[in-house]
Amino acid sequence: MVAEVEVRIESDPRRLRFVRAVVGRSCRALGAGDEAAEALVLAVNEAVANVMRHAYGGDVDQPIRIRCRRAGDMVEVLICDHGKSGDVLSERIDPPDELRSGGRGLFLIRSLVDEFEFRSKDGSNRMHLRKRVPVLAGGG
Amino acid sequence: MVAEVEVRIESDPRRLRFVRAVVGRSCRALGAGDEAAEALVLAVNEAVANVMRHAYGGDVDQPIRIRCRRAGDMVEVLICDHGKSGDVLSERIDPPDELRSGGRGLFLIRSLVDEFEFRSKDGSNRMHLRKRVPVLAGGG
Amino acid sequence: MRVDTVHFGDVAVVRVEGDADMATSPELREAVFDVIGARAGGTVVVNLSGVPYIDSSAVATLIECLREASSGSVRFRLAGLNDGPLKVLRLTRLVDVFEVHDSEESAIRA
Amino acid sequence: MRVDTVHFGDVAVVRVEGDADMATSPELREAVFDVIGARAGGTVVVNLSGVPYIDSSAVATLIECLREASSGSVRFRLAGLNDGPLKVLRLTRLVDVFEVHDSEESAIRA
Ligand SMILES: Nc1ncnc2c1ncn2[C@@H]1O[C@H](COP(=O)(O)OP(=O)(O)O)[C@@H](O)[C@H]1O
Ligand SMILES: Nc1ncnc2c1ncn2[C@@H]1O[C@H](COP(=O)(O)OP(=O)(O)O)[C@@H](O)[C@H]1O
Repeated sequence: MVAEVEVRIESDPRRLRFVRAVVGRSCRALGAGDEAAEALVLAVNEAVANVMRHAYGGDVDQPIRIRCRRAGDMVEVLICDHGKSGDVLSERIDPPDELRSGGRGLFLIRSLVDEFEFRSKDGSNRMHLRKRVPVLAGGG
Repeated sequence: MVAEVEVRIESDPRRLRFVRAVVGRSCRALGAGDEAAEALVLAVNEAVANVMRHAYGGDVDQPIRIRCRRAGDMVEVLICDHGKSGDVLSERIDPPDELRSGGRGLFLIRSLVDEFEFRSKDGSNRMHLRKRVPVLAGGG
Repeated sequence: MRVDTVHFGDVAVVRVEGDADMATSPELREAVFDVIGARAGGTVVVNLSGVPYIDSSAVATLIECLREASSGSVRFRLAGLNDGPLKVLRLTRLVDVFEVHDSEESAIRA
Repeated sequence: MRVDTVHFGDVAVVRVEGDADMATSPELREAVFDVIGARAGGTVVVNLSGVPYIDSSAVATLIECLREASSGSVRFRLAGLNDGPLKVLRLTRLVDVFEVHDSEESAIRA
């Protein structure tokens, strides 16, 4: 089965709302229940916000691609940019210090998804987020 | 502003439901009201069904791309395939004969959208459907 | 799509649930044709209150059902059309071709 | 996002409507900081009942507001949290850091 959705935006934070709406509906249409879809929406929002803030350093006109598809018993979302790569995988994953204001994005992402991958290669950064969902009955 | 959604499916009619769900949500997120979004969903469903039936002659494993984006005061949906091209533009647009069972897809499409274009080039067919929507306030 | 058939005297009601599109219309067609085949002289009601969406394939299917019914002297009625499907029948100028009832009950009693 | 401030005696209520995310949090921050600045010794309630969604930027903003309030001796309360935002505060283990009230009324009276 091929059925996937790719959302393309510029790195403007005002696009986050658009991303949440379309990614949420796409994950549901790919078989995620309400809870899994909401978790993915939260996680994707954080991942895309991180790209805007860190990979693109606040530039609002750089391209970001978000692709949603089914991968076995998971719904998978790929977030792709060509900005500055960070050492995302080795960032702290402890619950953030109570009154620190930042530093909660990666923690949230890891709490919300079942699988989390990050790769940088040839100037492009790719984060994969995967969440287990019920097995599809029939045509899905 | 760049914000667009591309849905990719195989030419399996069981994917129509997926297309409707994601295209509907995308058109709304691009600024279409309920009525315009519903009209676009109906029109896109007919256009994609026609690709499955006519361009791909019922093959269920051929690629179809559906791209939704904003184009000025319109929401635009592009449907793209590489199947057999038909003379879609010159097909009859009169209301179909009452008890004929087929022949209503193109008529519906034309009744539902404000602009309708079809082009075949280098083995790829592209249908553009556009519907006027309210002007965006702010970041949309 | 889910299709269930229930019988009330000489009226058969086909209750449909889910979108009726190019993928699911064949199932609808088969169920209704089966009922029509077994019901010469009677009435077949298709209850579409559980159908939020129909496309032109479903419209074509309903037309085929109507023709099949006439040729078998079976009365054919639609009941419980939601706004979306009603709009599609209006756009294709077919509302008046069908006998359309608000509810299953009124379609059975008519 | 829409932000309105209303005053009840020495309590200022900031009513927020719309998603609070990286794009809109600065607006929330500015509104709340303004109110805190003008209200030494009093109470500031942020009514989030019109906010269906918050992300980590909004969480960071609320923490900054809490710190700003403490340093200005202003009591800082959250009211009317919806399920989604409550879940985000739980996940980030911050629910207990804030004084959270079910409704604006109980936050004002407290
Ligand atoms: N997509 C990214 N690209 C580059 N660096 C990143 C990315 N995401 C996170 N980081 C790095 O990881 C750190 C922690 O991120 P996060 O937990 O989201 O908190 P915050 O964004 O508030 O700093 C960031 O400060 C940044 O250095
Ligand atoms: N995407 C397409 N590719 C090729 N031919 C098409 C396409 N869409 C429509 N056609 C042609 O136009 C005719 C009318 O289409 P339509 O009004 O949708 O009715 P139907 O599909 O029921 O025949 C089709 O029978 C076909 O010959």
